[in-house]
Amino acid sequence: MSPRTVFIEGAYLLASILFVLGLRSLNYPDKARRGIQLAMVGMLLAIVGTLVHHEIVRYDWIIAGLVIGTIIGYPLGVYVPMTAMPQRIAFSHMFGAIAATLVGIAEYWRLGNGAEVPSSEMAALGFEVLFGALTITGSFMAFGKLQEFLPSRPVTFRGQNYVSIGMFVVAVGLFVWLVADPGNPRAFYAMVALALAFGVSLVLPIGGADMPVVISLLNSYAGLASSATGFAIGNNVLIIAGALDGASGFILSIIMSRAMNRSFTNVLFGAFGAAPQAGTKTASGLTVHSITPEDAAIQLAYARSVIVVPGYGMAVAQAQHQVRELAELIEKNGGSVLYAIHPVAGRMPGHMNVLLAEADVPYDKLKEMDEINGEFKNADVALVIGANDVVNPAARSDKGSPIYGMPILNVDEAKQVIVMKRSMNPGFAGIENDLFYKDNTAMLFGDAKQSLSKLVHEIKQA
Amino acid sequence: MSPRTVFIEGAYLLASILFVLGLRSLNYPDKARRGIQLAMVGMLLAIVGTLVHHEIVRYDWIIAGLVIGTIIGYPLGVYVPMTAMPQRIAFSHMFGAIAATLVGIAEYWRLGNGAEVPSSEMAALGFEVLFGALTITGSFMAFGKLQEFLPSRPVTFRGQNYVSIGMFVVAVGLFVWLVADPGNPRAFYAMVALALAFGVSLVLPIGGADMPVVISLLNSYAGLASSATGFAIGNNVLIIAGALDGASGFILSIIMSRAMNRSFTNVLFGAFGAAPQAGTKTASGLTVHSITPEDAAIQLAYARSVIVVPGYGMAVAQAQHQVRELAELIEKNGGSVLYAIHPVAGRMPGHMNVLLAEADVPYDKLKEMDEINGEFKNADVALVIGANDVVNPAARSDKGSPIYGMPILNVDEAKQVIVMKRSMNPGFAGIENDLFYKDNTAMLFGDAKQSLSKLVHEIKQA
Amino acid sequence: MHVQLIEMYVFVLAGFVGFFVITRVPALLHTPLMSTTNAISAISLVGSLVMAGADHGTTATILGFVAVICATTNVVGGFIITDRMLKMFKPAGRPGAKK
Amino acid sequence: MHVQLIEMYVFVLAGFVGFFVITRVPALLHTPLMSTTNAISAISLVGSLVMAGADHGTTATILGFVAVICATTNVVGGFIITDRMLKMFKPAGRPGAKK
Ligand SMILES: NC(=O)c1ccc[n+]([C@@H]2O[C@H](COP(=O)([O-])OP(=O)(O)OC[C@H]3O[C@@H](n4cnc5c(N)ncnc54)[C@H](OP(=O)(O)O)[C@@H]3O)[C@@H](O)[C@H]2O)c1
Ligand SMILES: NC(=O)c1ccc[n+]([C@@H]2O[C@H](COP(=O)([O-])OP(=O)(O)OC[C@H]3O[C@@H](n4cnc5c(N)ncnc54)[C@H](OP(=O)(O)O)[C@@H]3O)[C@@H](O)[C@H]2O)c1
Repeated sequence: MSPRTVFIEGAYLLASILFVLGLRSLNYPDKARRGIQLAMVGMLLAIVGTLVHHEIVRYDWIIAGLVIGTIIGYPLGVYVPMTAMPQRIAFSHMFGAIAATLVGIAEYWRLGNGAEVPSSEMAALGFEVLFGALTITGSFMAFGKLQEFLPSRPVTFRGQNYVSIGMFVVAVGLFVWLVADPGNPRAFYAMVALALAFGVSLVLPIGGADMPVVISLLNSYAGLASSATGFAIGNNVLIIAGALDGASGFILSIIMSRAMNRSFTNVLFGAFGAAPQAGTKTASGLTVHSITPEDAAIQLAYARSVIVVPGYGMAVAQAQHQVRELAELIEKNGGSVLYAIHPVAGRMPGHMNVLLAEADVPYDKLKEMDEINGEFKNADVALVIGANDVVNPAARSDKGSPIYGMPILNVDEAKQVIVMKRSMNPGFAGIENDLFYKDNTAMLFGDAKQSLSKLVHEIKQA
Repeated sequence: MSPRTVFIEGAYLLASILFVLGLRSLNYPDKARRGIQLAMVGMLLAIVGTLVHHEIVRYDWIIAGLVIGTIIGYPLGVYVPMTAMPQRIAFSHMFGAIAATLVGIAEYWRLGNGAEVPSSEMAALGFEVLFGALTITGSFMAFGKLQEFLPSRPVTFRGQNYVSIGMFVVAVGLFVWLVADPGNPRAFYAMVALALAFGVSLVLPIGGADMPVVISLLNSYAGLASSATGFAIGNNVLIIAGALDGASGFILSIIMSRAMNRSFTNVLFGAFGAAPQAGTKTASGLTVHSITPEDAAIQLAYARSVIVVPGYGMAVAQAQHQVRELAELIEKNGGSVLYAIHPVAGRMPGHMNVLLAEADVPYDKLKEMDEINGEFKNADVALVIGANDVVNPAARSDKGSPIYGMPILNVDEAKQVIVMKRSMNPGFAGIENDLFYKDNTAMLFGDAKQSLSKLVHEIKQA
Repeated sequence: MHVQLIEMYVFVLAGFVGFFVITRVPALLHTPLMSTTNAISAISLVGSLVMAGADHGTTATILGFVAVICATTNVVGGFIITDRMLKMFKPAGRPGAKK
Repeated sequence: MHVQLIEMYVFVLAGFVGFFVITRVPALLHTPLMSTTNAISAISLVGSLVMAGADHGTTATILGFVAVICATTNVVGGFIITDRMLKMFKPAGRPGAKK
């Protein structure tokens, strides 16, 4: 074994270890940053190891590519606001998938357009371009729907499922054929084209709000594409990194689907089908108590114990900084403030945590559902800021509700509930919320950011 | 790839997966048994897969070996009492290490007595026989000390450390030489002999009570020997199973040494050195309150909340069944009984749990230290059954004590402490225990089994 | 061939590692987790670099070049944004001095 | 040679898996854990079987034969005793009907 091989393989092995350690450190909030730095070092090692590879004869294109990539990547890292994380992630899945797919195509092409590809390698290459291509278009669609330059509502037409399944079956058929007889470029490129089309048709009928599950699933597919690349070119670090990604995306989509009360198969097979239909059980005859910012401010100023329940509305209003400001005021008055974070509050796993962390809320105050649910009954005020489905008591009691069975935050046990939203419109699941009609609930209508600013202003005055 | 290869490799891969799943299920008491059955299936698969190996030409020796092994193994599984687990485990490490070492020697021998062994394989083979041979004799010594046909006290002589280190250095030197030039049978067999001798000298100076740490460490070495075998013969299931064992032994010895307040390096380098020296701080002038079984029975009969603290003495007296009987009586009288299990109570990790489970105590009542330590202050009676070091308050307060800093069970916070032991003799660490002189402590002298029987008898009478 | 078989073990074991590690990431850090795996998945850069620098003809070079750009974008962007996010997570002890 | 390199990955990853799995075994089950790993480590049986059955000369066969005996002893004894132990662990719900 030449010293060069030893160096390369040592670098790859170390990179793999560092990736594992990096992810592992994400188990502990206080070690997470150090861990990501380990993963960065791993990536650097893998790159440096590759650069001395014996097949590499010229560096001009490589350097150009690295420079251009850095120029594009830097702003994507530094300037993208936290509220745009979902589309940001969809966007970069697309980039990752493009890289994997192009490498697959180039590999196929260079081996005599398939003529010199052995069957075993063809299987790996086939997986690579299949997963890669469908992730490219799937991620692009998800990105478009989240960024809203594509219609975010589910786009459906008659027989759509048959078209999708048909494309999938044909693509798999071509794949099998290619493994048996790799030297068939037409079949190969047709397979790539079909996979691209399949990615579009997979995401088209899914609503924008369902995109986070789709994105996680695509993350998992992108990981599998990387693993397949590793098998094709015989590189373990690719296999390992791909498997880690695959596991991560898969687990996150399961967590999300569970917390959203959607079936596992529903997610596995591409979160097919439309968003849950509204089981509109109108709460006619009930009255809503609305409250003025002044009155709400008085309640908050005298509360001993407040639990803040943020939801998607806080993200829309970008109100996280005002939330922290309000909390500090309450604490200055001698009250205690905790935050109850539902696992699928917002539109992305961990969405609320990132926003509140951005506003300098210490993470020990961000409590997970199981930890805080017992505390509501001792709370003077539960302050619901743009959350809706995650506090809907129908999940506990109404068997007919589409969210029945989903674990929710027990805000209704608090002595007083104050809900901030702009209207009586439903949230993501499209259903009525009985919480808003309860006696101990008061609605503070208006944009969350503005309402919070008013509250802060009022309390400061007092 | 021939169908046979596919079958063999498939069986090995599946076996590896089943081993992981089997160990994983040990994370959950209610799934553990199912998990072990998975591991068994994995083992069966690996054996069946191997039996169709193309190199195998005759089955007579194989069948004979399997039959004899089963005949020996069956009684070792069925009849060995739970109290003899430590020596039982030491004994089978020896067997495992013999198997690995003999395979290594046979492999070396068949390849022209080393002449045809490539350097890379020699490295693996060398590791295999080094770790294997030292584990054989080390485990045998540990077995002998625990079974007490060898002196269980530390056997030391002047310059012992130098002899041990010398042997180790020479063995490693031979190993390096062999990797450079494998065709050197004399060096090979000398290395095996040295490793055997090193195993003896490693364990000789260690006291019988320290053996559990030694056994875990040898478990880890045996695992590494298996992994090395896997490298030598190119078999992944060996590598994986070996790595799992290696990790397990390593982690358990760390847990033990931490809970015993011994340094990590102390363990890593073979738990060298003698057992901790007695820092005898005689508690002269203090008086001990002893109590009669009758009085103790009355206290227990009226106690609302009792915490049982078992220790090595319970294992010696084999009193676990009487403990359960007593607990049931107390519960019938309306009291509650919990068990506080210190991580190193007894002489083996999980020792107390196995004994109490054998006596049909449900495992939800066996509480780990961190879980129960806060409960002692609410307990009416803490019943210490043959435990000593794990309840010694010197660990909290006496900086000079050899066990200072070791986490202990806070029995002294209970309203009344009853301690059962035969005398004022110290426990494993050889030090005085101030607990026995406290005002709220009463000593119930005598063999634990007999004392418990008397207590049961008295309470039944009442 | 045999090599691909061993790589199967690597894949399976890495999957297990991923499973055991990821299931223990608290919900608090799920967003950084997503962006980290995003950055790590840009490991396909390794394959792209070889394509772009090897002597496999212009088509392969160009495809490799584009792949290098895409993958690098993810490496750089992904790690920066993750670090930016994690920097924001602070325990109660030392809240940011921001006004 | 290259194969041994990939096997290094297998070893490292299996070590990680072992670490992550074992650290989560509760103290309650540490003794069964010890006897399980004891049984699993008898996997060297796989190597022993080939030695005992292959045509590598009498010495190798005899050594292999002894190795098969030792390893089989561990497999059989180890799994039986572990199962015996785990059978004893019962939750409060259904305590054994033993007298
Ligand atoms: N977190 C994830 O990973 C994830 C992924 C996919 C889907 N989901 C789903 O998303 C939902 C999350 O529940 P959630 O309770 O956080 O949100 P939600 O149920 O979607 O409700 C958000 C509420 O915020 C209000 N709102 C919007 N903009 C606002 C503004 N500027 N100021 C004040 N209020 C505003 C809206 O009411 P108005 O219009 O009346 O203001 C709306 O009712 C769940 O159904 C979950 O299943 C989550
Ligand atoms: N668990 C492990 O993995 C492990 C491994 C290695 C070392 N250790 C060490 O072992 C010790 C365990 O602590 P421990 O508190 O369980 O035990 P201990 O400190 O060794 O004390 C045991 C006590 O039981 C009494 N005893 C012995 N036979 C008895 C009988 N038949 N009836 C009644 N009492 C009897 C003895 O006193 P009398 O002689 O007066 O009766 C002795 O003081 C710790 O120091 C730990 O570090 C544990």
